Amino acid sequence: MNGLLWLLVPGAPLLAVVLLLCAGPRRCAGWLWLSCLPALLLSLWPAEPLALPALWPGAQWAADDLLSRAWLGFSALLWACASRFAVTDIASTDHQQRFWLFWLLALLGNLLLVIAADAGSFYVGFTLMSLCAYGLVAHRRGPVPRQAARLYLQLAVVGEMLIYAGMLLRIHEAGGALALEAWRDTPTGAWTAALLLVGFGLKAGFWPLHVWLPLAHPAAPAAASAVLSGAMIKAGILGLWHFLPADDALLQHWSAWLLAVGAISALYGVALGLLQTRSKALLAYSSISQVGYLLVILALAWQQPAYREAAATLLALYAVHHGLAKGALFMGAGLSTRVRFQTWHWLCLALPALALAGLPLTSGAAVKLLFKEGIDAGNLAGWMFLLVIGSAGTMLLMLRLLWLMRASQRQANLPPMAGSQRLPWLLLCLMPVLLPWLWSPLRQAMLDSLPLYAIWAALWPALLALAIGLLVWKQGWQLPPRLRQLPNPARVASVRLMHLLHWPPVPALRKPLDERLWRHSERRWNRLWQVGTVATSAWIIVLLLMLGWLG
Amino acid sequence: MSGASLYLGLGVLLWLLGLHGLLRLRHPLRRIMAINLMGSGTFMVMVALASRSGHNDPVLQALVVTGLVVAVSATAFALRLAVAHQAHRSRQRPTGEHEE
Amino acid sequence: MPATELLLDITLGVLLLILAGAALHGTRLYTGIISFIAFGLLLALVWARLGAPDLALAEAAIGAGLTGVLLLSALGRHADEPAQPGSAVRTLATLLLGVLVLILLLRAVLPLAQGPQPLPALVNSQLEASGVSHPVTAVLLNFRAWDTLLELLVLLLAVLGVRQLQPAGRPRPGVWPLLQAWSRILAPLSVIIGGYLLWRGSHAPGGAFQAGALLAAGVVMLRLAGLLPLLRWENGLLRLLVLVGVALFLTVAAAGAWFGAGWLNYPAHWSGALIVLIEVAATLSIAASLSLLVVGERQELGR
Amino acid sequence: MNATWTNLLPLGIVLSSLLPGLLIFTLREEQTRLRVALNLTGVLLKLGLVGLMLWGVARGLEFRFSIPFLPGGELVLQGDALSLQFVSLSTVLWLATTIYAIGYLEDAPLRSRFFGYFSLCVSATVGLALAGNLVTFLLFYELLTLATFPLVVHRGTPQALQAGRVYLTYTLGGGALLLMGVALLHSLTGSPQFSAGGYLLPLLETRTPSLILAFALLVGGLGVKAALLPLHGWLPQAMVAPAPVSALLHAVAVVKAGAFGIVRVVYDVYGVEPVQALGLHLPLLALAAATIIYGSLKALQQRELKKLLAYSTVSQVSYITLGVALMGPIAAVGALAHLVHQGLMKVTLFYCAGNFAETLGVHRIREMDGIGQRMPLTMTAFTLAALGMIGVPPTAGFISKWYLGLGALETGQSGILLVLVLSGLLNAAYFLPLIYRGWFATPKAPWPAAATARAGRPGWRETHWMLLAPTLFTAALALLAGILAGTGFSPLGWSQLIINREFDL
Amino acid sequence: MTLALASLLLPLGTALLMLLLRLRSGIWVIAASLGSLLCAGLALHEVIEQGVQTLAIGGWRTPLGIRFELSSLTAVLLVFTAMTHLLVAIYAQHSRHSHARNTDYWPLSGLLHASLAALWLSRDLFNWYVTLELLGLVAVAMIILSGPRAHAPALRYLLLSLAASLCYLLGVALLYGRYGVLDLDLLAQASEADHSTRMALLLMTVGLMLKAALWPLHLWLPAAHSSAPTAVSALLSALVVKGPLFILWLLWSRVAPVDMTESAGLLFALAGIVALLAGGWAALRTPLLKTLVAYSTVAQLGYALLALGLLLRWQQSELSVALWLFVLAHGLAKVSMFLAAGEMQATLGSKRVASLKGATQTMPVAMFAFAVAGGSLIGLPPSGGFVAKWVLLQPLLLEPIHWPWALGVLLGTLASAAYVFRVVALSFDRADATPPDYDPDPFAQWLALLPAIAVWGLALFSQPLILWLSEASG
Repeated sequence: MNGLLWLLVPGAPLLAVVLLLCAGPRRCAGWLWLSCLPALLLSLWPAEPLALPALWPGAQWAADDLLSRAWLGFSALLWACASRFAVTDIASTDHQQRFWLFWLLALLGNLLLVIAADAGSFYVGFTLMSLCAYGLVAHRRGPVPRQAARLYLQLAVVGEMLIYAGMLLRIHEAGGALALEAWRDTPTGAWTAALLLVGFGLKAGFWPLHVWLPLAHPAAPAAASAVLSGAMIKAGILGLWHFLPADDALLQHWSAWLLAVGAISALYGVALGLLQTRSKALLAYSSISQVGYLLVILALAWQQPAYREAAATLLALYAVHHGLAKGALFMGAGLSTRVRFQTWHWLCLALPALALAGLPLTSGAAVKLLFKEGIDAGNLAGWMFLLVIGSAGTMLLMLRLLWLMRASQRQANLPPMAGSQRLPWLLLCLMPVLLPWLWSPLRQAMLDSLPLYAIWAALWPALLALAIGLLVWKQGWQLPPRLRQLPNPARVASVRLMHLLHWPPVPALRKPLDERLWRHSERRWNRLWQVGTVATSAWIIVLLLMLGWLG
Repeated sequence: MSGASLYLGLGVLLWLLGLHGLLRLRHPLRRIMAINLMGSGTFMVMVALASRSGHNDPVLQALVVTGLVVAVSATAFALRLAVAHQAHRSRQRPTGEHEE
Repeated sequence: MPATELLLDITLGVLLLILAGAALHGTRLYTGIISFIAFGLLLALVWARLGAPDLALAEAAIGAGLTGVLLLSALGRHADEPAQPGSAVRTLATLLLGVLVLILLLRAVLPLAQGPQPLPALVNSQLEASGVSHPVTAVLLNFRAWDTLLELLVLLLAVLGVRQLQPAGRPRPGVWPLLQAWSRILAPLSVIIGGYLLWRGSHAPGGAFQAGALLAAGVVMLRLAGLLPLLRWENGLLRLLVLVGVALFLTVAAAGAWFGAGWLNYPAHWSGALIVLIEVAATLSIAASLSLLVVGERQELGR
Repeated sequence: MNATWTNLLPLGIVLSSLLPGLLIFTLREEQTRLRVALNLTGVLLKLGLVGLMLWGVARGLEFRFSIPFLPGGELVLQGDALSLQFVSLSTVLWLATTIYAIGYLEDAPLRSRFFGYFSLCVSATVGLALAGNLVTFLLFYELLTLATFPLVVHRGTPQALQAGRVYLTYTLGGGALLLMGVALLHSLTGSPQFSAGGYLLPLLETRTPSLILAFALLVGGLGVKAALLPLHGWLPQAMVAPAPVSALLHAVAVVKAGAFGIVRVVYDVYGVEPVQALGLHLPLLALAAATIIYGSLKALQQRELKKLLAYSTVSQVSYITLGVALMGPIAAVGALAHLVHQGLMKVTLFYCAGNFAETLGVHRIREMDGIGQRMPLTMTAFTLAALGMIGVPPTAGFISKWYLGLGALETGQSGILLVLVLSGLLNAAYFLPLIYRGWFATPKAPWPAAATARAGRPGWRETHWMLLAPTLFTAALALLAGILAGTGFSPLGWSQLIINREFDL
Repeated sequence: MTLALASLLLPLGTALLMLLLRLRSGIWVIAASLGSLLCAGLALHEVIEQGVQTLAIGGWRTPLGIRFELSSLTAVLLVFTAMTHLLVAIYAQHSRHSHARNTDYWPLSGLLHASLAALWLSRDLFNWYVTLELLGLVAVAMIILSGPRAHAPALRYLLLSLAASLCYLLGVALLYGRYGVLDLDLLAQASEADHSTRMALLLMTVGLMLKAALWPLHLWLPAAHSSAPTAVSALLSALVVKGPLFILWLLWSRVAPVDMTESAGLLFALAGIVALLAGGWAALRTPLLKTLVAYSTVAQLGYALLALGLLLRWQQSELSVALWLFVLAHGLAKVSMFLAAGEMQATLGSKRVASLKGATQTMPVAMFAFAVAGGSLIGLPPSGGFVAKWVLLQPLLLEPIHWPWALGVLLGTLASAAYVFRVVALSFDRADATPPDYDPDPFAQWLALLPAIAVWGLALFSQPLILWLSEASG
């Protein structure tokens, strides 16, 4: 198919921007989701790679492997659903045009980075997405969103700069080559790898670079949280995948540490998530936990170059699974505070939650199986129990989520759900169940997870978690207040940084020159010369004549 | 010591005396006299040089004549200027202007 | 050199120095001026002593005459200066510096008592061609005539300069009868002597300047005695008198250039006559200018 | 020299603004139409001529005009690729700024004088760009100082005068240093034409101290205008000038003249090899890096919008110096591209600041809260340019930083990468709050109603169209220069061409 | 040679005729200056064609007679003198504020012109003495044209000028006593480095420096030049002080024995640097406008002194090109500056620099003239001052050992920039503009601008000029 079709991917959001500016948000907001359509279609029927010499150097767009296509597809789907969902979500707020502008630009960036086949395009898309997401996080008024958005932006900018540096180093290492293809086999330096890991890590939000996530998600509108958590933070993982080489001694060396970070991140997210009292904060921690798994996959791929093919598939599946499920959950969390849930709403909501916990017949079970294979492939059998703990933890987390959402339903006078939100949300909720049937790679994995031993292996941690949950509920255990109000050093640091940057101007150093004294001495000096011009000149003549003694 | 040398020295001495007057004296008339002394000293040096080897040097004497005319013209001008300045000052004095 | 002459020279020198010192440092300005006039007279003697009678004549007419009148009349305008408290340090410093410079200058001057003198011989050898027989006049009006022309311009400029001062109308003192009587005798005398000097100039000491100075002295005397009518600057005659010397000189020079002989180059046989002509004109101009310089008032010089 | 059109074209380009400028001086204040007509005629004529020359140079034609001047140093105007880059920038921005200034100064006093000097200023800039040897360069460099001074003090207020004095103190001092440097080189070899690779290589062994001193003098002299670290003091003060002047000063005329001069000196007078052999690039590099950081730090402390922009200029212009001092082809491309990019972005920022001040009376950063609702288009332009300054893709600034960073790595100066990152962070630290205030903060007080004719509704009529159109034009250019960097006529593409010729790649 | 003489005689004859016939109109002087300019130009052409020419006045060869020499430098100086006079005369004729009406300004300026021409042409030590006296007297006479207020500075100037003449004359007497000749070339052939010669040169130098107002003997100049009428100030600063400088240059570069010139050169050069700085500083601080311009003359003469000193120290004759370029450029620039300053001072009704506030608005052309002329003084390209500085800098910069001198030039440049732009910056003060007392006269302002344009035009003409000057000094 004609490569020029790729131009539609960023072109459609741009067109939407123009429409928005011309017609205003009230008239066209409902149709903006259509701008994801070209990307969705192209993910299904990809076009030929497109080189664009007129743009920034090396620009080249394509999506020809599974990973890219899957990524493009789920991103487009998630964004489309979220777009539709957001129309109602933000209908009552001010500055809708601003919101939609940032929304579309972030969408543009996200899609662009997915179809990028060169570093420049990736960076362009990545930055556009990162910075425009600020507008989404900061959409609501009030100090809390402002602080959250500020921290987000500070870290995003730092991340940008680190990626910028890492990217340049990488280009240099690759001898000026810009195509991501070429980088796969170029060995990396320690600095490059570190810069990229931290830079992308700040976006991806694995421990310990997660600090912005728990603040930003509750602050943003539900639709924004959905895309932020579902699509955007994964861009960091994608970046690491693309930017760092496949088979590299250094990364192999580091992979043990990365595995550890991933594991900590997975457990940390669960642990902290359980302490949250707001559903969206809990989901944010859950994202941290899930990104930890993604990092583990990356580390495995680096550790076992032979495993890379499988890892790519796993990465694609996991991203799709988590992105869609997390999107649905965030929307649900947002809805739970606004509208009255019916029973079937709860059922729908349970689907993605359970999928995340890895229940059979969902995409969760499929990816968990593949994940185990990966761990096996890495000869890391000892890590298996961590997986079990993680699985149980996730289940607990989901239980607490549902419980929290239920708690938020207690307030009176909640309106019924609007029709315009119902459809996209439902679509996303059903995806974890539907997708394994629709999509062949996932279907295979799901089918593989159906044998009994596998079901049991997937189920018993969940049941354990269920038991614990029941126990807690029955006992009526409450969170200790100390744990409820954990200090947030990141927020404090962010505010400090702002104050530091608004340092008052240093008063100009000006030496107090005593004008009068100066004038006085000058006048005396002048008088010395001026009084008696004739006499002074005559004196000077005499003195000059004394020069005769010199010769 | 010959007469010429004597007058040469005298001329130099007069010249210096004039210069000395210029740097020590304030009154315009005295200064003009001092300058005339310098002139006389110079002319004396020239005339002494003209007469040094017995027969007179007409060129030097002619130069002195010219110099003398120049000197007297300038002196006269200076004196008139000094007088005019003095007159102006005495007219200005009541208003408190003071120069040099 | 005979000792008597040396003694005379030394006496003259010491006298000159004393008078010069008195002129500068005399307690009263009047004393100073009188000393200065005496100094001028004595100087004329020295010039004569040094074999420069032309100069002696000029000095006598100027130093004693014109400058004296000028200084005395200026004195009437000036208050006596306030006594200056002489600082001992400054005096000492002046003295020291003076001695040092004096030594320098003496070291430079004294060796010159025996220097080369190529020019006198040259002048003598060319005297024939100059048209006059007195070497000083030959130098002044032929060999270095350009100097003399410019010198006349200097004189003219002095007059013009004084003209710019817009001299105040001086209250004319009552005429002094004795002066009037004397001037009746002296003025014609000065004219006669002046004429004589002028004529003499071509072959003996004397010449345009000396004659002019004497004439001017006569005019000044007559003027002071109130015997001379006012000549106004508006009057063309006065201007012509002042300018005629330079103008004639220039005309001759330009004519020389025009008719081929060259700038300031007198035609061979005319040189004597031309020089006399120029001298007459110059004498008139000098006399007019000097007298204007000394006694010119607003009426004569005003705009 | 026979007068073919290729010989006369450089002169024509200089005269096309000089003559209208001189004519404008003679106009009376109320002859507005004639003045505008003269201005626009000059601009369009120049644009046409520059276009012609661009066409010619791309085809390899030679443009050279010369008349005798000093012994060993003619007055030479020549059009090569490098000079055309600067000429084009000046001409395009002159067009925009002229329109802007006409709108800005509507009904202001002394417009004839203003536009007269304005045209002189551009003539001097263009002459400086076209200068074919150091003597000619010096000449136009000094003329530029003189022509800008009346613009800086145009308001005639005590602050303006103070700024003018400071400006003169610095620039004349710099001019004197430059004069010394040029004279020093001239005493060694005369002033031959600029040529790729320089002409001082033969003297490298015998005249080392002279060459080092001359370099120091030249860079010192040019550094004043390029606002290198100890010599930058005039720039923040000069911002009291009217907005179009600041725009021109910061974007094209003055600071760029300095930076362009450094490019010329390093590449076309000394040449890369001698500079490296003498080790002169390292101090220059350190200086540029220090200036970049220092300017950003100072900008961070400012409370006034234009002052902040001024310090930002201090920082940004040194990118060019930095790129030059890196001494590699990639960095040089970055430097040359930044010459244009920075011009486009900074001119936009100053236009915006002028629009804010002129329409709403906003001068201080504090007062910018919520301005995006009242003047969305201006604020959009501001945002684009500010992001470009930070180096956010896909704006023009990103392309510069990309090439500069790569160039630093190429030449082994990895530390410079740190400087770039730090500077990017600092730029973000002072620009992002502005953008935040403009878009997200709530205004402290309602905006003044349509008190003046210029204050209209948000949107196309948010301010006088002559103020808005140039702003949007340059902002669009700044964006396009980044997005379409790969095309041949983009600043990047043209810089690549220059450097290919320069480094003989 | 005839042409050069005509260039001398035309103004002289005109002046005498004007006196005789009581003509009061400046047209005559303008015509004479124009004629003189034409003759001088033709003379220059002649010299370039035929080389140096000499004239023995009256047909008497040296050592007996006086010799005129017409080199290309002399011819250039004649042209310069005539041109300056022409420009000033046109201004004086048209300006309401020149003191030229109903005074002897016109004949005096003619005499000044003639005296200068005589000085440039002459090569005789004693003849120079007479021309110097002429210059001094004419200068004083012209200064007092502005009325009784100028009497005090004029008197000081006259006294010092006389004293200086007598210093010079004593030196001439010593040289004559030592060598028996007065002609420059003959002296140059004969001179030896003994004590008498040294003292003679020292005496003459002191006298000439005093007359040329070279530091440290400049004290009389600011008061004298600033109290003169505008047109006179212009002439004095542009021309009169250059006469003694010419003699000084010839004396030291031709007559002085080589081993003396080196040490003297050092002193001259040092004095030049000090003059640049001290003059510049004084100009920067003075509250009066014309005094500022006058101090700038002191400072600018420092360049000439520096060039002279270095020329003597290193025996590099190309530096004399710089010297004379400085003289020419400074002359024209200073004319413009004084005319503009005088015109503004008279129109705005105050002598103070501070009264120029807003002058760019009230008197734009005059202020422009001031600035443009100032640009040449600073040495901004492409002005005459720039070319001069350039030529001066070339040998200074060539050898690292000479660099400290270049530093001096740099400081001098900065100093002159400081005082010029002190005025220029003030004139842009629109907030508190001084209202003019009279209607500004645009035509007079344009006339003040003419010399400034000429000095910038000089730069474009610099190549042949440098050639001629270097021929004269080589």
